[in-house]
Amino acid sequence: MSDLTCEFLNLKLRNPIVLASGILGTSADVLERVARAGAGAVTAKSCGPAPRAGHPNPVAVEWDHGLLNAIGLSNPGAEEEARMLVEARARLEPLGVPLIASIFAGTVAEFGDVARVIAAARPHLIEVNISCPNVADEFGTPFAALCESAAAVTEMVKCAVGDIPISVKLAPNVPNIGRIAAAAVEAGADAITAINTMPGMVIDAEAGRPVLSNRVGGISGPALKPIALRCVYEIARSVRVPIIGTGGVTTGRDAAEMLMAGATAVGVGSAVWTRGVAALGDIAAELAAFMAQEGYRTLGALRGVAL
Amino acid sequence: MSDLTCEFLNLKLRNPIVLASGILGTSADVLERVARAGAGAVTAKSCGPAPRAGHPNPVAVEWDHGLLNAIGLSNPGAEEEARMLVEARARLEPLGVPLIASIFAGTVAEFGDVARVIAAARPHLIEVNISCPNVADEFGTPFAALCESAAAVTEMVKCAVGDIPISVKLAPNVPNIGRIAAAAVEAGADAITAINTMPGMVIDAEAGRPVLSNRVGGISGPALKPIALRCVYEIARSVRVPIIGTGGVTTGRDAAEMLMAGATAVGVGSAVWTRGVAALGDIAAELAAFMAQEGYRTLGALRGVAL
Amino acid sequence: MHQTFTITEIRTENYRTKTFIFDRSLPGAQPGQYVMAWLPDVGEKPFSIAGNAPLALMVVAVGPFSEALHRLRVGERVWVRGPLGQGFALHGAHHLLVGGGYGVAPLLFLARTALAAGHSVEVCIGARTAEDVLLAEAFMSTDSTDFNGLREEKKSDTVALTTRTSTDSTDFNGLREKKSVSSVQSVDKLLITTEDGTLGEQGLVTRAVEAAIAARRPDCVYACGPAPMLTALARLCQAHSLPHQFSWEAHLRCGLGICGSCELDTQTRQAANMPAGWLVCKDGPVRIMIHDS
Amino acid sequence: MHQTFTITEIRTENYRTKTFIFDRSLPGAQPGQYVMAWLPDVGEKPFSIAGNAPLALMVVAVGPFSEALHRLRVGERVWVRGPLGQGFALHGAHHLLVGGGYGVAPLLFLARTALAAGHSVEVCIGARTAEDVLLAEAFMSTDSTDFNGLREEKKSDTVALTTRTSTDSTDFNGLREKKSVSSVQSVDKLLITTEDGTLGEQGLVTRAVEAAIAARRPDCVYACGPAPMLTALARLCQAHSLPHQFSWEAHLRCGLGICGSCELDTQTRQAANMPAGWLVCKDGPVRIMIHDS
Ligand SMILES: Cc1cc2nc3c(=O)[nH]c(=O)nc-3n(C[C@H](O)[C@H](O)[C@H](O)COP(=O)(O)OP(=O)(O)OC[C@H]3O[C@@H](n4cnc5c(N)ncnc54)[C@H](O)[C@@H]3O)c2cc1C
Ligand SMILES: Cc1cc2nc3c(=O)[nH]c(=O)nc-3n(C[C@H](O)[C@H](O)[C@H](O)COP(=O)(O)OP(=O)(O)OC[C@H]3O[C@@H](n4cnc5c(N)ncnc54)[C@H](O)[C@@H]3O)c2cc1C
Ligand SMILES: Cc1cc2nc3c(=O)[nH]c(=O)nc-3n(C[C@H](O)[C@H](O)[C@H](O)COP(=O)(O)O)c2cc1C
Ligand SMILES: Cc1cc2nc3c(=O)[nH]c(=O)nc-3n(C[C@H](O)[C@H](O)[C@H](O)COP(=O)(O)O)c2cc1C
Ligand code: FES
Ligand code: FES
Repeated sequence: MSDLTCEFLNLKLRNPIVLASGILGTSADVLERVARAGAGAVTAKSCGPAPRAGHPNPVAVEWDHGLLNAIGLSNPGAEEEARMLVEARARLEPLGVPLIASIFAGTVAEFGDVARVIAAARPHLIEVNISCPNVADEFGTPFAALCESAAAVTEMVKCAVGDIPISVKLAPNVPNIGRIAAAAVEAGADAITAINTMPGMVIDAEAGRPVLSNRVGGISGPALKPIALRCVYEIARSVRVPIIGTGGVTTGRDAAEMLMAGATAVGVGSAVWTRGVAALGDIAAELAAFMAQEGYRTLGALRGVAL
Repeated sequence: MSDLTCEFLNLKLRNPIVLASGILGTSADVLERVARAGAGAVTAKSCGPAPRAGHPNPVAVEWDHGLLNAIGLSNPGAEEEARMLVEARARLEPLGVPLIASIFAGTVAEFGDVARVIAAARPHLIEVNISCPNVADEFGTPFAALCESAAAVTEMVKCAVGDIPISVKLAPNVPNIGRIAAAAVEAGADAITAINTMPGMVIDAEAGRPVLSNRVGGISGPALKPIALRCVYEIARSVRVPIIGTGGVTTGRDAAEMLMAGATAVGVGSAVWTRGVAALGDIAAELAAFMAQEGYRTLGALRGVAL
Repeated sequence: MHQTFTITEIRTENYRTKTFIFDRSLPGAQPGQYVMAWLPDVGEKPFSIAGNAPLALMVVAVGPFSEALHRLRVGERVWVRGPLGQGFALHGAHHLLVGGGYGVAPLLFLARTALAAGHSVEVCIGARTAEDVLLAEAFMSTDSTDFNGLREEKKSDTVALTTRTSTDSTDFNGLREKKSVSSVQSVDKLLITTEDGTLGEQGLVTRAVEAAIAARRPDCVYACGPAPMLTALARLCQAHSLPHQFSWEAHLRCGLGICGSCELDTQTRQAANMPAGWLVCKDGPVRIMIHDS
Repeated sequence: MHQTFTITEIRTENYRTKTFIFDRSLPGAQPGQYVMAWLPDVGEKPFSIAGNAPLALMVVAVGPFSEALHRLRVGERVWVRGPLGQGFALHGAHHLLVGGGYGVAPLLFLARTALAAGHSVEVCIGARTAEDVLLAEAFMSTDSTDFNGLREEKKSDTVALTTRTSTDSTDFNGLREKKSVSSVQSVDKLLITTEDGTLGEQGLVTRAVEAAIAARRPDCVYACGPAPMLTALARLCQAHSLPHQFSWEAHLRCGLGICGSCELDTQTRQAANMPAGWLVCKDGPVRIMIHDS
């Protein structure tokens, strides 16, 4: 049988399948449920400086080839989130499943504030979401769009969190994601998460309207997979830090492709829509079966073979 | 019955369905065939300064939700292309189908050279492909990535083509496509074509390799549609010139959505793969049927209703 | 993606409730499942499927979205995504259905399905006052051209405590063709309680349920209504060791089981002995509690 | 997407030709269709489907890709995309098949299919010299465990002009179960011509075709081979007003009918009276010329 254990920075995951941020990461209860369903690690929903209700309905719609969402970063604010994370960590530790927190903010300084509050809850890793299509700097550009802003946020967060490692989450709608990754790593990122959703729009022809109340939303699920594979591939050729490859992974075979493109761990989000919470454990089992069939003994043997 | 005639700049199209560049636009014979199949206008494959063989096979692969291609801008060079365009225009004129040429180049100056050669063939519109994922400036960035380079190419081409209108073709992998469009329009673009393919990668898990010989390719077809709709929507809110909305249009309903997002004409490429050359005329007929069902008398009534 | 449904008929149920009948069925819909109804430029909200021959939704006007629905006329359209969630699963052949408020909507669909399978059905409806009692006549309808019970106004003088009136139990399994005039079973018993005693017995619906169980033990209890009603019923069913299936409500957003906004509040969850991390939109809205021995 | 096929058997056909038999069938494959065969890090090229019970491809080593295929061993894998393109459509019940070079590959699959339907088949094979004649024995095979004619080496002394040898025409329509020992029809006639006369009659294959038509007029002529052979045959069929279906070759890239690189050269197209803008990869490779009156 193939060995799925995954060394990710200082963490040891029982398998490389990680719950992606924003999918069910809203409470200690659901995080524990996902961990029990077989995830190697779980990421909480991104939290910001203050509570946000998010956008009004419709906030999500499934289309023929994936999902589109504009939840609008609903979250209870960093203080409340930190309490939840403490509870979640206590529940996850007996299961051997690391907890990843996720943060966002509207300015570089705020990123530092949120990071400090969240770091106090001692998650195993902090993901820095600079790529949400619905949050931008004062000039309307997401932080993930430019090397300079990506680096500035990274430096600020790195400085605020002490010894907790950070992973910077990048956006696909940039001309050269490898350069953004390099800027983040140079600024202190311990890892890269790639990718967040791709901005898109679903229009209902009979309504003559975009379906989401926010009009624009983020594409996830199957349609995103080749974009994510390409981004992970470009990042893996540009930096040496581990990558959480995320986007459209629905099966163990998809997970294998993501590892082949250079990822060390694999984020899974939208697959929960089609396969339920069981998706996490099932995808890990399918990955093991694929590895056994193809003669890969360890994740290391698989990682980056397509580079 | 609904009226499909489409005023696009100084051109009058019998319907708004336009063959996208790179799909079958390689000879006067196929261009004529597509026109006879019902296209409102046809675009030739992009040509550059010198002949190019393109990439070795595999150059295209269909995956579950669309296509991925890296043909590599195979073309006979501008001189030879100009001869083909003269022939094509002679064949298309009796059919009342305008001919759109498409050009690319490796430097701003070369764009001017190619534009001059192609303008001599008197196509009805010249599309300026600054967005091919496989061609970049000397610093490795596609011209469509930055406002400055988009504007520089546009100015150069505009200057070279005399009275022939130009449409600048944009790329989806930018943080803010509305700004790039605005820069191109300010530099003289008469229209915008959006979008080119989205860079992606298909990996075969059993092979442990990207399928395309070029590894990275452009995503087109159904998976691209919500990206294209969002880009067209953002461009329509940013500039006042007509847009050829292109990406994932497979049915008349898709075409209606593209018009609703703000396009004046609709590019169709990958649908030829699933529906054959008949796709162009069939999509136009479906669009007419949809408009009749929903009570839209003219394209003008439909255009931009989702903005 | 949403499908467009055209309203063919609007039935006024009471001072703030209308039932909308649409132009066709929703493929695959099961009793207890819901749809997300979208009105462009207004919003999107969950509604239980009240019938599916053709699709019917019963809407109480309580705020902006439901009021916008109430302003629609016959011939106008509603955008619908679904069927979503886990519905009821008939257990046994004698069923007790308990509805509070608009909770009767999925129960009517369930009753029709159970009756079509030749099962016996008793119904308890609870409300604050007489005018809040919904669909009582529909449960008693015996007109098979009116299978979802919503198509025609019925006159009926007493709805308080009725015993079975109908008729031969022809087999209605599977999809039915519209017959010109034939009759279906109505429910065996319909018990109504109001808090102010203006219709049926005075008191909470749990009293009627106690009585119904005492009179004839059902194979399973099915309920939909406000959380306090459900938690009270849960205790009651546990006390009687009765299999039960309750439909829960929470604040729904994605309806796809991914956004995590539809967990039950901890208090309700614990009172009703529900599992932690249970998602109303996808694990539910119906939670099935059957401990087969 | 490509599917992975594992080689189970490799048959050497001549000094530069091998047939690869794979571990299973390719769903939906019709005679005359082709696949794009991909070898990672090497390339992707089109090959006609030579048989599909299970999938078989016959490959002539002429350059880097086909030579890489020839280096593969049993147990190794080939990545296949397809079936692609338009194949042959049986017209009538008496068929004349004409193959040049590796053009015999799709014709073998076609012959097997026609014979299974109880039709009669005559075959003409043309080659430069004896050692370039391919698959002659396979066309004559009467062993049904060997339906694609590729599984076992056969000994046969004369293949030049054979008349029907076999046997009862049991019905082989549809998918067949492997029978332990039973026989199938072989083709009625196999005519071989070589330019140097080292096998069969000396001359070009068109001579044999003329003779075959004179002896018994076929309902339709099917051909695959070099373009000059096909254009000559086209003239011949037009002269005899014979329905015909020829399989053409061009430089294939996408195989999906979108890149536009597989038009026939103008000269060939006009010589064979083919429509302008015709795409080998999708409109073809088979062009069907049947003018029903
Ligand atoms: C599974 C399910 C099935 C339902 N079935 C029906 C039905 O058949 N008929 C019917 O009339 N109503 C039903 N509802 C409730 C219905 O969704 C709300 O009445 C509706 O959302 C009110 O919207 P509004 O804008 O009119 O009022 P609002 O001003 O939004 O709300 C009025 C009240 O409804 C509650 N509410 C608002 N939004 C939601 C939401 N997304 N989910 C749950 N509660 C909410 C609020 O807490 C408030 O108490 C159902 C709810 C759920 C979760
Ligand atoms: C529809 C179709 C069916 C075919 N079926 C068979 C078959 O069953 N068996 C078989 O051996 N060969 C078949 N071929 C030809 C086969 O694709 C070429 O022999 C193969 O591509 C040679 O590749 P190479 O790298 O070995 O040689 P190369 O060095 O690439 O080429 C050798 C010769 O093949 C020609 N050629 C190269 N690439 C192509 C291409 N993509 N399409 C057409 N011709 C090409 C060249 O012009 C040259 O004459 C078929 C071709 C087509 C179009
Ligand atoms: C409903 C939903 C909510 C999301 N919320 C967040 C979020 O809060 N923070 C974040 O970094 N990413 C968020 N994402 C992006 C996912 O983490 C992930 O990057 C993306 O969905 C691609 O993965 P997938 O195709 O497996 O879903 C969200 C995605 C979805 C579908
Ligand atoms: C095989 C192929 C070749 C293409 N070649 C070109 C090209 O030469 N120039 C160009 O501007 N766009 C090219 N494109 C992009 C298309 O014109 C179009 O923008 C894109 O495919 C999205 O539209 P679709 O989803 O309808 O295919 C090509 C696309 C495909 C699939
Ligand atoms: S409403 Fe989103 S998970 Fe239930
Ligand atoms: S090979 Fe691309 S169109 Fe035929």
